[in-house]
Amino acid sequence: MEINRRLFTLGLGSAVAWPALGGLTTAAYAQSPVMGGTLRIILSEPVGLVSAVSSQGPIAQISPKIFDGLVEYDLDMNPQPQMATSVEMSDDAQTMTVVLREGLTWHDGEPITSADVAFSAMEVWSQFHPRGRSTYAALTEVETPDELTAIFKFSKPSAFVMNALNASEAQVVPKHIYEGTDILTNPNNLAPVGSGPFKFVEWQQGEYILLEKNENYWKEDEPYLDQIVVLLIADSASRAIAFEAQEVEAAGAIPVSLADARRLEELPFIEIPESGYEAYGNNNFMEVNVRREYLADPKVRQAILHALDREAMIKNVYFEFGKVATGPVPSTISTYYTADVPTYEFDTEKAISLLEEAGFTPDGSGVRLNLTLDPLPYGPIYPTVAASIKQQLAVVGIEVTIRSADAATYYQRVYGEGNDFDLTITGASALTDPTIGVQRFFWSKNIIAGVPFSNASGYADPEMDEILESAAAEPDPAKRIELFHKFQVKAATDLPILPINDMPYFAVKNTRLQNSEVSPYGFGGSFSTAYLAE
Amino acid sequence: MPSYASFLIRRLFQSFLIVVGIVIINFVVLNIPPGDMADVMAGTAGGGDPGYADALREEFGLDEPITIQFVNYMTSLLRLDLGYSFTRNMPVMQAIMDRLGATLLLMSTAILLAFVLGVLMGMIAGKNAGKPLDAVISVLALIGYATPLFWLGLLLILLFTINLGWLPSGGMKTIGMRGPWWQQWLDIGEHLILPAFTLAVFYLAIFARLMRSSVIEVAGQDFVRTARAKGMTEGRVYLRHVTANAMLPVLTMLGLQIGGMLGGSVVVETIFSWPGLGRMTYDAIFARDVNLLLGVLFMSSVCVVVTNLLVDLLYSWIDPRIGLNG
Amino acid sequence: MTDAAVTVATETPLRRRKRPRAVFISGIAMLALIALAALTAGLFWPAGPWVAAGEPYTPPMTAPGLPLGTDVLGRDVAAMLAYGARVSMLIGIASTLAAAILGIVIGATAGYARGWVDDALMRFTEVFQTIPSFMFVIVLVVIFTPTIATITLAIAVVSWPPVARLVRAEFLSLSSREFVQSCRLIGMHPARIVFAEILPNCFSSVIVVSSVMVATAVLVEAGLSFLGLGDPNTASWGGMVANGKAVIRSSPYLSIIPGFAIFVLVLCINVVGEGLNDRLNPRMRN
Amino acid sequence: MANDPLLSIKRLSVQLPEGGDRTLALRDVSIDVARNEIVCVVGESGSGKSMTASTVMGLLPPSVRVAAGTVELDGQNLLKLKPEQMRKVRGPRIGMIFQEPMTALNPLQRIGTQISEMFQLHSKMSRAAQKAKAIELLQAVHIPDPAKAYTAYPHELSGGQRQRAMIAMAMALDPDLLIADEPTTALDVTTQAQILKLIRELQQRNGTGVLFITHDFGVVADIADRVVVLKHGNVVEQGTGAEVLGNPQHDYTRSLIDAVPRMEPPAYTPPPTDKKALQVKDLVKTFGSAGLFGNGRVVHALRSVSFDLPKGRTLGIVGESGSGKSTMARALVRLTDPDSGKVLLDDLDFTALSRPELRQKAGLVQMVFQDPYASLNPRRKVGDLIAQPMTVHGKPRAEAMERVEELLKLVGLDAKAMDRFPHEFSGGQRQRIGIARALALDPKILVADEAVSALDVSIQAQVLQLFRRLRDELGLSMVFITHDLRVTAQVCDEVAVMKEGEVVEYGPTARIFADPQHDYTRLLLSSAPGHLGLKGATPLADAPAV
Repeated sequence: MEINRRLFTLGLGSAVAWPALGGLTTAAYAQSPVMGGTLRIILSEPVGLVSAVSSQGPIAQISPKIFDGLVEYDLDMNPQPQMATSVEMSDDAQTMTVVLREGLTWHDGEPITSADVAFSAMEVWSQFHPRGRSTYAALTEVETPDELTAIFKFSKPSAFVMNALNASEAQVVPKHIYEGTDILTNPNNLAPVGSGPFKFVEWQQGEYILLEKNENYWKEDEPYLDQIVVLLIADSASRAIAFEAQEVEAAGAIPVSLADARRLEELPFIEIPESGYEAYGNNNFMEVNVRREYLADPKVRQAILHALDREAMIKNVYFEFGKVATGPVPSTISTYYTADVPTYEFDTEKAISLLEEAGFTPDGSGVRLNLTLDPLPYGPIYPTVAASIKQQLAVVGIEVTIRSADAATYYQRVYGEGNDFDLTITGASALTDPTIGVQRFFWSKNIIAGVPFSNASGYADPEMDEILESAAAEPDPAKRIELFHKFQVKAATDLPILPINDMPYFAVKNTRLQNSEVSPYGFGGSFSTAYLAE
Repeated sequence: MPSYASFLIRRLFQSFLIVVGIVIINFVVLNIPPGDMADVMAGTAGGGDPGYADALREEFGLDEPITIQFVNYMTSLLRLDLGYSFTRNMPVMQAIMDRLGATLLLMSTAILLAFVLGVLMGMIAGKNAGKPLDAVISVLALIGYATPLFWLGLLLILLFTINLGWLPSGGMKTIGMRGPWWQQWLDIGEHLILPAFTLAVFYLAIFARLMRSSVIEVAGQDFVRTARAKGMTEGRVYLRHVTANAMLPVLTMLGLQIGGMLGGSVVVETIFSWPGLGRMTYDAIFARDVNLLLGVLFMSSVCVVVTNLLVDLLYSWIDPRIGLNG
Repeated sequence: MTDAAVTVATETPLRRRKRPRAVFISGIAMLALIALAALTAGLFWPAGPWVAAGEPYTPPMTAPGLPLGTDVLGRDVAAMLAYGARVSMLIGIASTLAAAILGIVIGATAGYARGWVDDALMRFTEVFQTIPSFMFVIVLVVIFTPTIATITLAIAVVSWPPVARLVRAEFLSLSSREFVQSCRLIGMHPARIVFAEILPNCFSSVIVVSSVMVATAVLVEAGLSFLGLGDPNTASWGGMVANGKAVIRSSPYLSIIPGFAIFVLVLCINVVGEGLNDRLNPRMRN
Repeated sequence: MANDPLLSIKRLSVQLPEGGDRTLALRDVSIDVARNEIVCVVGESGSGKSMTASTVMGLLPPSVRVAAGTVELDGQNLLKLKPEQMRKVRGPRIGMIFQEPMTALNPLQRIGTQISEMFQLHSKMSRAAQKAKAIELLQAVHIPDPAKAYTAYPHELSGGQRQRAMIAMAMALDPDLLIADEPTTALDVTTQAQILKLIRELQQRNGTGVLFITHDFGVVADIADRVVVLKHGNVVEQGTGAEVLGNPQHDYTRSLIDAVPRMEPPAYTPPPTDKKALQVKDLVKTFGSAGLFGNGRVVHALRSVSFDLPKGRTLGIVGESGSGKSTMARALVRLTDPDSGKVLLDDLDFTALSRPELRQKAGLVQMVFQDPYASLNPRRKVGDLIAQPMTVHGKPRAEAMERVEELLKLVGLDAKAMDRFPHEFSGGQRQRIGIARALALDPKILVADEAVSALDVSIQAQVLQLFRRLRDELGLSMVFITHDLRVTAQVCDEVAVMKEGEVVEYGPTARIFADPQHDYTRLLLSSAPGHLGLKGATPLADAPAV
């Protein structure tokens, strides 16, 4: 995936440095924090605890509590010092100098040095982190002139690296534990020696993971909590009951069924914040395989969108979470989002006339078109959405056959050689920037067999490529925004992807939990400032 | 006794063949469809670049021809090495052992519950065949036999957790609970009641029905008439002469049902968030973690085979006629 | 030499007494009713179950024409139930039929051929009997993607061993029975002996076992659907329970009604199976 | 005979549940048994003799009830006793032994445990005393190595030993009355003789009264002091053994006694021709195999057996269970393939035929089976069953059905039988159907494997008569396999006596009966019940213990 990563919201070609501040601003504190206590959160069982080797969702939620990043981002994506006291990108964006805080130690007492940073970057991020492999693709070496300084050398300008320095994107791991071992199977991945505010204690498979306060954390008084118990409950109904019984305080990333979320919200001690996850700007959409002769005509795709009552779907399937999407850029990414695009209201007659225009007439039993639909096989929502779509498209004479499958089969069908699908209902995070999170679905150069979440629809349009490539290269933020608005209009006109809804990546929380989401990564933050109110 | 030893050796050899057969079947089945674990890992990782999945394939030996993979798997299996689970990030053996205890606890409780209660109910019904008590037990058994496991689980949660609030809805213990060992055990016991009962009901019904008809059949046999001719009370006739004989077919059935019960535990563990093998298996299937799945199916069949062996030994202990002619 | 009259007198009360005929009849009637509902679903709901019939989450008996209410997508629960009966019965019967045929072929071959063929086939049968069946069904269904056909076949694949063992045992006992030996003596061809003489005498036992298998298959299908492994293009009772599970507090009827339907169907199959057992089982008849 | 009977059954009537073949199982039955006396109750199937025993024991099934009469033991009416009082009668005062010692003993408990249970139930003996007493009892019933038998399970003992153990159990508490319900029917003839002797011995030693139920007049002749003849629940005749057997008053009794095959074979007539219908040469058959996966047990069923069957004659093969006679029968018709040796039919090597050839030649040798219930496919009509051999060999159905009519007539059945199913016929009739089927292919040789042993004596006599007639009318050569010497005396020209897979004696029937050469033949002859003739109670022969 050759995403152009030269551009990023910050530090475009210019050096960025900041003085060592005393930590995050305390303005957000509504009251003085309570020290101590045990926080209980719910997670699906992760496959490990180290983000440096995997970007899996549950890991991204827990790992930053055990490991510090070089930096942490504030809600506006401004980097804040964490392990590093300063990060400086050279003007040519090919040299990045990181200076570590003095006196940092690993949880086992070993000192954290620039050698750890160099090892992590060269041997781990650029080798095993799924995104790091491309983010740090241009990294040639990391020099360590002294114990606290690491100098990253890139073979081409890599300013966007400045936006990937937090604990889940570029996690520094202890060299003394990983060096010379098989990194993917190192036991430390399951029982990590970390650097963050909480220390790993134990992991009872299928039951819980226990973290306790790191007494030697560099930030004075932090973390506030004594321990975090991570309950590994897979079943969403059981999770809901745990919330209700106040056996648990919080869980992120849509932890319960939408119906339960709405029900829990009614409880006085539960809140469901829909913001605080800007880095995960999430949307659900239907990709159309435009290689198919019968789906090549944009009229057919428009007809399909007209036939869908997305308001009703949001009401009944999504329990009024999120809102109807107008295009591939979710409205949560307010910088780039525009509502001023062609829209397709629910209108079955219009859908039918569009189908007629495209030459699809009903056969004896009223069927104009037979299509298959592959729901993304994670969680119960996609199949329900698929059922709803099947039901709605039947009204305009499109007979949909839902094909359920396990993940491997799904990826093979949709993204593998031959792209054996008509429609797929899926969802993706737009991440912090359309170039990273959205471009991949529209760019013709990203039609790559065998890569999940690439351009599966087979949509290839020179004009679209031109817009995307210029946006990626455009240094001027205002022009960039303009280009992305143009992109959204084009996407909504050609419709290789049918937008369904923008879906908040919400957490469910007991109101006692305060100050937990302080970064755009929301529940994936370090929680060093989180506390339980009396 | 040499005949006993040879019986045991023969059975062990047969069991070994069966397990090998199961491994082969599973290996073949799991490698038929398109797609592999690397696809899934690349997918969960959110895409990555084209090299990522290939690098994973190379790392895990998935780029080898399937025959080589099979030979590799079988040779390491002979060393009891079940390979590495890439979704759980640990050796398969460790992943299984972490969960096996919970599943065994659930299963053995359910089996014990089903067997003891089932045999007891069957005894009572069989002894009182045709009377109201028999009718009540038979109807209960019929109901238990027809109730879908998952529905029963939901109804029990609805009643005992949601409406009455008497029992926890899931999990194996109250996390973070500190206390003396007996309190911990009590806590586990409390969590165990609903899932074990849910899993047991179907089998309880089977055993009760089988025991009932077995008791009725045995009660009509000649040696029971002999026992009566000795002048013993009906109670003693049933206790000393009918029960053991009637239990033999129930034991056979017990051996046959172990595999089924393991399957049932997938559902029960899902409903009650029981931290056992079942749920892990279910996830492994979706993630196409072939090693883990093969490992789980291997261990489950070993469990079934071992249980069958135990049942056979129990059977031959009760029935002296067995063992001589295998 | 037993005393025939006394045999009649002593054995009748001790043996399992036949269950009341009324229960058997009402079991059949209920099954017929469910079958009728399944068959006529197309007449009452010609558009199928996949249409919005009313406001989602309409409780039962509150809206005209929607006696059982509507589900999450506003579909008519009664229509779903009727169409779901098709799936349950179809899979129950088809998988049992397939399993019975497979079991008969394997069991008959083993039982008639004896020797190493018997040994090999019985080991093969044991392998399938030892694999935890529900787990294996899940694997098969997931791997080959859930459709009515794969679910049916997967259930058949794990259900045949009892039939095979039964048929083998019957073959072993029947082929040493004197009437079969007599057929060999008059020079009858082995194939004819198998098909014309032995097999018909196994059928009643096979039917009795099969009736239980239908019930099990219905339960397995429901369990699969509950785990989200049903055919997503059909309404199925297990799937309805699974969908209802999410809203079990606000709309418990959505999981209670379809669960009860499964229960009733399985109960009826069992009752009828027992009735058949009373009437067909040779051990009971003699 | 004592004046005051030990057991007195007076005008007993027992009612059957609805749906039985008659309303009363017993009608006005009166039987007395004195101390130190053996009373035989004799009758055919359905006569109600077992029901009598059950009534005395108070073990009637719930659906059967006593309609009238009393059963007095030492003047005490057992029918009026409460269950707990009756339990004190069973065991200490009345002991009982049954027909089938294998099923009458609990297969899961050791013999010793089952005997000791008697003491546990009715005495306060210590465990050690119980064991000592039990071993003493086993000794008294002449079980070899009683201490070992004490710890044995029933399946580890032979049939005769099991019945001895059963007797030891019944006699454990020195009961006044012993009820023996067909105690020797399931046993081989030599074992039967020993058991009868044992019962007589114990009865005489303890002065026990014995109610002995049997269908076999030979046994009656050997053991009865007095005889009661039952027919359809009615007593038709009773008196001393000598009176009833020697001078039966009632027609029914007479017909029963007449039906018992005599031990006197007709005088020998040499075969009319030298031609052999069948020659058997050095037939060997071994079952089982040693080795890792065999069960390690080898049975030599046939060890080099040879004999000839002259044309038009009947050869009897007689022996006890395990003698190899059934394997012999199966080898003759090739249901079993012998390991070595030959069966020659004229010049045809029958053992060398391939399966397809064998099917072609199926008409040469046919077999009549033992069990008239199991030898006919229950799903086919009689006509089809008899026609089948012919249609299998290509005869048109219509033609075959004509022949079926003739065959039915030949075996003494009505042509209407064609359209009915086997279960609609009695045992004797079914055996006739089986014979008709065997004759359908006009075989030269008929092998009858225990063809009459499952039938009541009166029926047996008729079927034997049929065999004789067929041999004479059709010129059949027959091999008649049986355990019953009396049967061979009736139908066989020559006899081969088999023991442990070998023919120990072979010759004309008349000669062998008159002058047996081999010890085993002598033993068989002396063990046959009533071998001294049905002339009334006579002391038992001195049968050696096994």
